[in-house]
Amino acid sequence: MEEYTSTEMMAVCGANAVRDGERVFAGTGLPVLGAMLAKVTHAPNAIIIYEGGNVDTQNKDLALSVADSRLGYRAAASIGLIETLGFLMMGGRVDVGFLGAAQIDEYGNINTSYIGDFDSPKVRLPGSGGGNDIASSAGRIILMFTHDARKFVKKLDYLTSPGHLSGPGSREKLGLIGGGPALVVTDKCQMDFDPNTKKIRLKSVHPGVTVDWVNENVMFDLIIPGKVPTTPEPTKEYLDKLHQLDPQGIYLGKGQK
Amino acid sequence: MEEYTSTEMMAVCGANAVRDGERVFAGTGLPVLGAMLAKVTHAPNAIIIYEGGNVDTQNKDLALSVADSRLGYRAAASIGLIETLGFLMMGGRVDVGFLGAAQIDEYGNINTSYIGDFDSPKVRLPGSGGGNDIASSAGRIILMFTHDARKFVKKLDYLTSPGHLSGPGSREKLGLIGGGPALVVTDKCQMDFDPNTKKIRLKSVHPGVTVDWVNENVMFDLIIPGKVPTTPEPTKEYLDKLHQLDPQGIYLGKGQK
Amino acid sequence: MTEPSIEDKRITLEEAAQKIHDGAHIAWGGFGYQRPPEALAMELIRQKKRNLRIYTCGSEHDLDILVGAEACLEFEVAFFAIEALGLAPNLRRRTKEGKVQFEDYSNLAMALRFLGGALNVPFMPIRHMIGTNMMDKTRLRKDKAKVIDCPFTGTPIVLLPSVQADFGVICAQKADVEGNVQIFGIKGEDNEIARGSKTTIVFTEEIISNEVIRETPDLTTIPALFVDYIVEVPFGSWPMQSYGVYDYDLPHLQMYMGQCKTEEGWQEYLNDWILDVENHDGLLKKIGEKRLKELRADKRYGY
Amino acid sequence: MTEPSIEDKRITLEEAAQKIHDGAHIAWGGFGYQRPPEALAMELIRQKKRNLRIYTCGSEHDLDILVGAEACLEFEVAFFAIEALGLAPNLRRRTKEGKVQFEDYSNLAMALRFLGGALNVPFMPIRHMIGTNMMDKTRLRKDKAKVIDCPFTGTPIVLLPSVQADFGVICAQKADVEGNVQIFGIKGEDNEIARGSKTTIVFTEEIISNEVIRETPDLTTIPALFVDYIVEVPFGSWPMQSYGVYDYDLPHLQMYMGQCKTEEGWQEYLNDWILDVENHDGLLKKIGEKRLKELRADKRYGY
Repeated sequence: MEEYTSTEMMAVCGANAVRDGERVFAGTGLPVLGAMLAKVTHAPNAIIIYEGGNVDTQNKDLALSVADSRLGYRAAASIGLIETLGFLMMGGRVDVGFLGAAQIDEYGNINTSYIGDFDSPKVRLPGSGGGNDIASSAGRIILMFTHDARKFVKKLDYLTSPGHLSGPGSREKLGLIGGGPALVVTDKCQMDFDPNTKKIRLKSVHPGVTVDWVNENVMFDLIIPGKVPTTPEPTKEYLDKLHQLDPQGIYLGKGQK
Repeated sequence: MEEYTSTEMMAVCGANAVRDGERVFAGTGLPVLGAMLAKVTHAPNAIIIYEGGNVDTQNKDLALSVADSRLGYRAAASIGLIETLGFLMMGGRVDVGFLGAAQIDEYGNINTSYIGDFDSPKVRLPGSGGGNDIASSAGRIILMFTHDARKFVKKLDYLTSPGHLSGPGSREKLGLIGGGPALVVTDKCQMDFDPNTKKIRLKSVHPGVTVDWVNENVMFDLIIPGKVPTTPEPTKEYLDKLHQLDPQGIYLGKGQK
Repeated sequence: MTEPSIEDKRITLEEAAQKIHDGAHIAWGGFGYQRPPEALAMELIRQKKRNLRIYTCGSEHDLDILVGAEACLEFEVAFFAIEALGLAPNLRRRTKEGKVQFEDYSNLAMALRFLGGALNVPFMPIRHMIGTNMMDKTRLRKDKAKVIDCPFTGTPIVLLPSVQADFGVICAQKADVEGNVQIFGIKGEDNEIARGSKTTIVFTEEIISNEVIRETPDLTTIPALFVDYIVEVPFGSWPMQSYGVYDYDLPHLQMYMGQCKTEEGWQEYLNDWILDVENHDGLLKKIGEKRLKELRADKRYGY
Repeated sequence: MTEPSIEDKRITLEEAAQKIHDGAHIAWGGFGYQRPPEALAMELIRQKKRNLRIYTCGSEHDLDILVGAEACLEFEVAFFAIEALGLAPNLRRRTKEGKVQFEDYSNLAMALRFLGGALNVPFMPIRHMIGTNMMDKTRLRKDKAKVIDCPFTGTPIVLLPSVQADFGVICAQKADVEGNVQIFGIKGEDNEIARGSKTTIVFTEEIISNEVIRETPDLTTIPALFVDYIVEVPFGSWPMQSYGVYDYDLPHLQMYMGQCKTEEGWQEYLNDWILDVENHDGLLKKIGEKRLKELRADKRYGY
């Protein structure tokens, strides 16, 4: 059995959610590590698109920004935002988008804008960036963030990017073309969405994490199936390749493996 | 006194209507000859824009198409239609546009689409092309075409491009940003527009043409001022330079000078 | 790193034309004399296509042969003539016969309709067309354009319905087999057509390697993500021009203008230059190597 | 042929900042770590500008120093953080102090607002933002966005008010003195900003000759027709990056992130790196030739 960190586990879960040949929109950090890992393992023909404008790159170094010059290395094209978030994303040409969240509700709606009251917020978060665009129009959304009960809220302080809004049919009614959130990956578990209610449902717990722990660390009524499997552990191949992608531990952390 | 043809006269009148430093939108044929003549004489800093996408070119050969490769030679940029007719023209960044017309009414509205009834037209003309775009948004419009009574009609068969529509204020009411037609150049005379009524007014007759002839060859009530000057004859300098621009007589005709 | 396989999107000109079914709506690239899909137009005629509808800003000889052969008689278009050479002869005749249906827009209107299609929004705003018969005279569309009062400024503004055609067809100078496309010189409305059509087919004068694309990503005008098929067709815009590759064939065009004034002349041209040549290679043989060489662009000038 | 005089649109960085009056609305170019107008931000601070409003998709260190110095406290923006390095420290503090006002949009929404400005239409349609608090929570604008039923399809669609800012400021790698601009690598929303602003100022790493521009018109991303002023500023985006010219200065950014967590730390940074250096040349001297050389891009990689 390989040793691995919870960060590595998240990256591998993210990678496993990408299928070969898919067009993937990934921001910097764990999402792009996951997408890149998929590309060097089971999904060699996945195409990664960065909203800044580099598409189908073969970057050799990890980027700190979706606009990083590193992503221009051997790109097939270097274009602009209207291209990536407009023609590609709103055009319905992207299969999967990765997003983070500071708060998420039971329908997978997310907040990346403000903590606290809008009129006198405690914290100003980064805002939507391309997040709302991705959440609105990507074929499906994979959410990745570290598990913290305060993030899984009954009511968001601010709704930045649409999940399944108020349930079945509510995205369609507003003309949103994307499929909405399909998977939530944390350092403790994976969650998906019940197809009938569009509410979050526990999918698997990572090794060493109990279903009870997850249930206690979610501030809404989590759908918990009768039998919750344990997330398979990352293989040596995936872990090795992951560290080849981030040899300096920029996102994986240093000295942990 | 120089000898000259009526075609040369038209080109020189067109040239004289361009001021130094102006941004000029010109189609192929006499308009572009006029604009180019202005640039090699009194308006060296005029910038000619071709709707196909070449801007500020230094073409050495005459073009047969607004998209002609000849216009790509030493262009400052080779862009697209959204750029030329959108960002530049509708953006209000063009001073003067040249247009032709198959029919024109007393307000300078023009038809380049159909002769005869719309439902069973006698002739299908080229259509708007960029003409409507230019007529809508250029700072002022210069119209050039050979004089024929059937062109100066009381009622157009089809209104393709807006002149002064139904008179003062009617362009503004529709949100059109361009100033509308300012000058009509034919092989017989020049006409401008009365500032109060926005109706066509005789400005000058070319040498050898009488005011009466013009009045008889216009099918609406032409405004004729008390004293109509004769259009100055083209100078040798302008005629020589004109033929340097069209040495093969593509637009000026062969063997006429 | 696992090597990704390079997807080969190449098909033949014949296959491309076969994909375009009778009744298809086509966004038609090229502008004026520049890079029109002439080889495709001829192959569509050889394959006896019918009831096509073409959306374009302005096209010329390519559309006129489609009208002559009655492959396409419906147009949403801004301009249709052979520019400096005169009115399009087949169009003129078929219009008199009452066979051609036009929905008239301005060039910018058509380009914005393609941009709206590329953005996947149902309409685009424009300040033009208003006040003219293009707003109220319609033939093919119930909803040609609408005027609304801008909800922000109160001033009238025209909304144009976006176009997402069944097929987008454009010609380029260079492309790789994956579909990364480099257009040189003016772009016309081709970038928008390529991004807004349901199926995009690019005809390229030359196939270049994916390596060259990756060395010059700033020259990629259409990334492969938007392109479904690539067709290598040298001289694919003859008798018109392709900037940097070859010039238009003016004597041929002048012959066309003269001969096609009559139906008999057109039928002769149709047989001689389209139906009696087996395919595009046959056409190039008929034109002859000597003539093709003369038409090739001087690299210093681009024509 | 009469030689046209080449118009020289060059001004200095100081002059550029002087043109931007207190209270000006600025469309701010660059995206993420790429080509932000850092040198301008620092000069605006040196000149003690106040009450600016900035429109941009996402910007980072450059905006955070403007917020810290309280030169700009109003933003219509999609993203404000230092991406992988964390939340923007001055923004965080000034927000707690209740000093900063945001109007929140998505990245595409802002880019389309600039596109609408470039097209000179009052609004642009978008399918995004709908269903979220970005539609109903407003601070700076009465009309932030409106939902209408599409008159063609009946489905709801969001209209965004276009932006035509007093000034558009962007950084490029190359430009000639007339204002023909070549941006290499990603474009972000810079092409739209340059075309849609009332006065466009381009900061270029290098001045190239008009001859070079005319030899490579396909690389001209912004023709001079849209550009009012050109400012030559080498390392004008430091401590961020300019593709193909230099990389970001990561140790500096990390120092910034740590030190500016407190007001005292920020005030020290403000004095050390902005106020106590006389001008941009002084800054480059302070950074030092050795360090600048290290940051220069390896031409093979672009960073």
